Amino acid sequence: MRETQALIERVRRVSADVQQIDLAVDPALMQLKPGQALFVRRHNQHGWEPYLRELWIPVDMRPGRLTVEIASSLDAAPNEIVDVLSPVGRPIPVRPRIQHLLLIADDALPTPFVFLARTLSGGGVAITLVLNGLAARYPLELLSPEVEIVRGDADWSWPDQVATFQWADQVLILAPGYRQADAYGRLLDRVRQIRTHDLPDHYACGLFYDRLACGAGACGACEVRAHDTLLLACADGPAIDLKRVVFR
Amino acid sequence: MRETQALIERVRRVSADVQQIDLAVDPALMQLKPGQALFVRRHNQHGWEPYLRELWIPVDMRPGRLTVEIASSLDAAPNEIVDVLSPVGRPIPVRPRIQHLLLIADDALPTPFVFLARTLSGGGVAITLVLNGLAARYPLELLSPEVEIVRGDADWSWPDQVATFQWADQVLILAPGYRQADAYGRLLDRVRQIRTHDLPDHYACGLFYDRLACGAGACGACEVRAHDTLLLACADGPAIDLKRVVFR
Amino acid sequence: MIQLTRSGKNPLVIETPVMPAAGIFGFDGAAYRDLLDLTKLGAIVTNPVTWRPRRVAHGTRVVPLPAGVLVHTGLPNPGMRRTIARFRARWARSLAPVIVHVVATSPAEVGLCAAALEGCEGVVGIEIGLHDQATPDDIAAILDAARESTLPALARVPLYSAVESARAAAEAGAGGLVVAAPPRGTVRDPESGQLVGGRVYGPWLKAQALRAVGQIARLVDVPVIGCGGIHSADDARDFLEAGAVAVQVDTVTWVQPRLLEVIARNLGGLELTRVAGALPDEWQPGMSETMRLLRDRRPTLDLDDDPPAPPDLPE
Amino acid sequence: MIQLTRSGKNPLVIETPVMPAAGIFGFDGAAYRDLLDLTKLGAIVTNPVTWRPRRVAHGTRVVPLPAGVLVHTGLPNPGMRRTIARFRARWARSLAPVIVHVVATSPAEVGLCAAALEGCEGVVGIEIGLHDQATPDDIAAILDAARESTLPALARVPLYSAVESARAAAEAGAGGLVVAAPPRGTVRDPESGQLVGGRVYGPWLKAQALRAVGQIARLVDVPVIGCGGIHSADDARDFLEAGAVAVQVDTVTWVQPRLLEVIARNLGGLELTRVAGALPDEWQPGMSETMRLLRDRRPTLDLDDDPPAPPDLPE
Ligand SMILES: Cc1cc2nc3c(=O)[nH]c(=O)nc-3n(C[C@H](O)[C@H](O)[C@H](O)COP(=O)(O)OP(=O)(O)OC[C@H]3O[C@@H](n4cnc5c(N)ncnc54)[C@H](O)[C@@H]3O)c2cc1C
Ligand SMILES: Cc1cc2nc3c(=O)[nH]c(=O)nc-3n(C[C@H](O)[C@H](O)[C@H](O)COP(=O)(O)OP(=O)(O)OC[C@H]3O[C@@H](n4cnc5c(N)ncnc54)[C@H](O)[C@@H]3O)c2cc1C
Ligand SMILES: Cc1cc2nc3c(=O)[nH]c(=O)nc-3n(C[C@H](O)[C@H](O)[C@H](O)COP(=O)(O)O)c2cc1C
Ligand SMILES: Cc1cc2nc3c(=O)[nH]c(=O)nc-3n(C[C@H](O)[C@H](O)[C@H](O)COP(=O)(O)O)c2cc1C
Ligand code: FES
Ligand code: FES
Repeated sequence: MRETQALIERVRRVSADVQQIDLAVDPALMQLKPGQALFVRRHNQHGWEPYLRELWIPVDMRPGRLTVEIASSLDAAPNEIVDVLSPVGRPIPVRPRIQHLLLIADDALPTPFVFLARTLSGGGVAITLVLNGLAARYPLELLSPEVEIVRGDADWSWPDQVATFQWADQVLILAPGYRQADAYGRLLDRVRQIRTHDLPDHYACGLFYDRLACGAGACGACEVRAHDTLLLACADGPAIDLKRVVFR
Repeated sequence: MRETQALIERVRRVSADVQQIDLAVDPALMQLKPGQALFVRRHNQHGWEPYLRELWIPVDMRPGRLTVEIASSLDAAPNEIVDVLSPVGRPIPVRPRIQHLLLIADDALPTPFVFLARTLSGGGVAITLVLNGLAARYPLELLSPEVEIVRGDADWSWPDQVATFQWADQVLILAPGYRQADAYGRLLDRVRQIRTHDLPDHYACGLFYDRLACGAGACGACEVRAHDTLLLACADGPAIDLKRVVFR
Repeated sequence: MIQLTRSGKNPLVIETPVMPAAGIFGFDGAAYRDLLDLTKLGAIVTNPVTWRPRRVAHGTRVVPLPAGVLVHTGLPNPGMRRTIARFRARWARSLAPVIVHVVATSPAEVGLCAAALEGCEGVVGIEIGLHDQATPDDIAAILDAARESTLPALARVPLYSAVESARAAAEAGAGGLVVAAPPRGTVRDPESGQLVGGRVYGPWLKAQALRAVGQIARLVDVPVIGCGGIHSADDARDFLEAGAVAVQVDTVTWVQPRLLEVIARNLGGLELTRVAGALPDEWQPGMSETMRLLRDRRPTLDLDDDPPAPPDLPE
Repeated sequence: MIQLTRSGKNPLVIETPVMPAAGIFGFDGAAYRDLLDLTKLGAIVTNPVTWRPRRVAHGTRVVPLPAGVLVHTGLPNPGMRRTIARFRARWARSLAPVIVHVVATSPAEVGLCAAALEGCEGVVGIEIGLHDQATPDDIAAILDAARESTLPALARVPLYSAVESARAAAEAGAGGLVVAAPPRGTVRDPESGQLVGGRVYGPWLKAQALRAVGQIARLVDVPVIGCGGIHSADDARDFLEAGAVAVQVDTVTWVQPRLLEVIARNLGGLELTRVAGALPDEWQPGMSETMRLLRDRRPTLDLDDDPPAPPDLPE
């Protein structure tokens, strides 16, 4: 993890919920991979409020600039210089020779999938994104046009669900913090029903975003209870193989 | 004391230390007299930092606008709406039929004298302002041109000092909070040496500015130790007759 | 109706569970008469009063903190006899019932203060400010002395020893408890450059005070008034959820006087929204949230007449 | 050289009076390796370790506060034996001396932890985290158990009972004291809507901790490390003026990691200014103030080799 500065070049309000920020960044940040995020503090903060850093999630990268997507409630203005710790987290582990990727945004805005989808759909991977609840409020024009959108119900059903799972070479799921155990446990059950014999590594991953204290793997506050070893959302996530996770 | 809103119309940096702010205010505020101030809180403050309200001291009043002078370190931007409690304090008690007023700014910027001088010099009162220490950094062009400026030394001497005191019908002194007891006690001693018999009410007043908590006369934190009764800088000041004050 | 002291021959009952904390509001609320509607308050708690007159503390009295303030006044007051002489008529006409805060300097002086307040019209109770170092024996002696008057007595406990002091005060017969007086701190005064002491206040204090209220409400069988860092109606509701029957609002009254009224209106059952056609002067940002928040929290709020069982709070 | 524990056969001596607080920096400082220069720190204090492994707490662990944060981790750690197995080699190569924080779960477990740490290269001391409810007898038993190792032992006392716990720890033979562990609080978690508990941190905590340090430094004859709310080199200097020999920096390390280094450089005697030609990477806003501030405060700083007599601080 390194400390750099970034300059806010442009701020675009893209929906009631989110805004996109174009950042001029240190060249080192152009190495970021989908899944990795920035841990940001403003320079012009009044005193110590807010106190903790904010997690800014990249959605696009072009030469010389990085675009992140953050809640529209946060203040951000062009020409502001921000202080960045990065990278937070590891690249999302995409399975080798993947052809069909299933993404599920369960009542959470699919921001963390956007950069991944953009990267992979260029490489010919077929991507299906299931949206339900809050996720359906996301402005779909911000996603790569190649992504197939499926609208799910609140009760976690959508057309051809079993087929979707059978076709998928990998499944990634995102739910808000307080629903993760429930949603991710449910996904793992479904996957186990469908693929009874083999469950290769990283076949079903959950994205774990917790409120981060240090963001650096030091404090242990973001630990994800796992069978084998100590896993930290900030240092080992956001994508964690659900086979490793202890539910309840 | 009432709560109103004011709009910042113009911000002028007038020296390294101070800026002047033109405010569009509620008509009720046009009744303010020299000595009375505003107790201000920003609307756009982030959370609770800074916490306490700021004291903004008027320096000029024209139809529909009030000009205040505040430290240049404070943020202020045009079009901002601020929340105002006012008035803090009482009008400076000017003695009846006054002809010659002596003002002393002892190592403090003379902001609290500016509005008074402007008001009285229009009415034909001759005003002498003694400046020493920090006070000498004040941009004199902001004072009424009729005010006679005398530069004092750090050891509290200036040309014709005795004569200045003998001519004066009233003396007002301003020093920073932590030096008030010292400076105001010394002034009272000088005055008593020169006018041994009569010391009419309000002949020698100190301006008491303390860090205010409530600003409303409720908490007692700004009490000025007095011989006779309880005096509060916020409710009974800023000008307090030095005869009433207990020094040490 | 909110009962602030135990049931018995003379319980202290108010209509709205919100009042200013001692030291915030002056001796009679006159300073805030034009800034908020005093009739909306459950009570007015006076500045601390001692038997003998006290002048303001020497030296620094107010120092800004990150999101807060250190205050050290030295408890200036004209002494109980002169306080009564000066404010008796105003208390009789007060727009809200008056609770007089008596500093627990000694049992004898508390007894004198209590006796002197007997029969003052408008005064409905005494709040006794316990000293930081008060032992259970001190507390028993002080509360015993307060029986010099028939006025119901609340004991205000210091934060750091809140649980032990509250237990001692409840056993010694306190009618009710105020939890908690703020902690002391040492800060550098930027003006004099010296380290100075005093009590520290700010919104972050709420976490410490709320924990003490939760612990004490589970422990004692005496009504508890929550106090410390309340800066919104939501903050105040958190104290009720933790087991308090009412709250005291402290330094935010200085920063935004109207917030005291907003909190009192909210907790007093006035659920006003702009949409519902409230008078503009009755509307404040945040007010319209009241109903939604109450609805969201229904599962944890006991809306029966019985005092809610204090929930099992995390520590 | 700064002596963190009493003189005797095995005092703990470090070069710079600044270190991270337990729980802030991980078990070996690796998380901050690329964010600050670890060689500038007086020591690295590890995350809390228990004899038995502990998982992270269930439920909410981090809640933002006004100018601060509530943290409740549940002290996750792999247990002392696995901690040693995993970090022993790194401690031996550590860029700063290592002090291992041992949670005072029971005297027996503290004894096992102390014994296990004996002979770990790079480990120069043990810091014992006393429990909030520890009585003087508990403290004596725990410090006695820590003698299972010859490593010097620091006792970390909780804020609310800091004075009594420090007195008990000093009498029970603690080599040094860390004043203080932060207080607990209860806050509403905005995500779950529930009231949750944990320890509270932020710059406002400094006032409370600094007062405790001032009281304890006057009371005991044992070196004191100040801890709580330090967010600048000036904050740290205030603790030294109040009688501490060194400081621990807590949550600001998460917010602005470089500040830990800035504070260590300042208090370590590196009085760098841009003007004086410091390397740009050694310069931070505020650094150039060092010399001026030291000069301003000269009258109250004792610059002799003798430890300064703790000044008479206001309370
Ligand atoms: C027993 C005792 C004897 C003292 N003797 C003297 C003396 O002889 N001479 C002298 O100059 N000073 C004396 N003091 C010192 C005096 O404590 C301090 O000057 C003063 O206590 C500090 O002021 P404070 O605002 O911090 O009040 P505190 O000491 O903090 O308050 C004492 C009690 O009053 C209540 N209280 C105080 N302020 C507030 C407030 N703002 N809001 C609500 N409640 C409040 C609290 O309930 C508290 O328990 C004495 C104090 C005590 C307690
Ligand atoms: C004696 C005891 C027995 C317990 N038994 C169990 C049990 O059986 N099962 C269970 O799940 N939980 C148990 N707990 C609960 C456990 O206290 C809480 O989950 C945990 O203490 C709360 O975590 P915390 O981060 O607030 O640490 P605390 O309880 O606050 O910390 C305990 C000590 O560790 C040190 N410490 C902790 N966090 C930090 C930090 N961030 N920085 C520096 N020092 C720190 C402090 O010195 C402190 O004195 C026990 C706790 C204690 C003290
Ligand atoms: C989640 C949890 C939190 C605890 N927190 C504390 C604590 O803060 N302080 C303490 O002294 N004991 C704490 N304990 C310990 C319990 O009070 C009790 O001593 C311990 O659980 C052993 O008893 P038991 O296993 O029979 O419940 C905690 C226990 C648990 C399970
Ligand atoms: C300025 C001042 C502050 C005091 N603060 C406290 C205090 O906070 N707590 C306390 O118990 N006593 C306090 N006291 C009381 C003293 O500890 C002592 O009991 C009191 O002064 C009576 O003794 P003396 O007059 O002989 O000094 C204070 C006294 C003074 C003069
Ligand atoms: S947030 Fe501290 S370890 Fe992940
Ligand atoms: S500032 Fe509160 S009485 Fe003057």
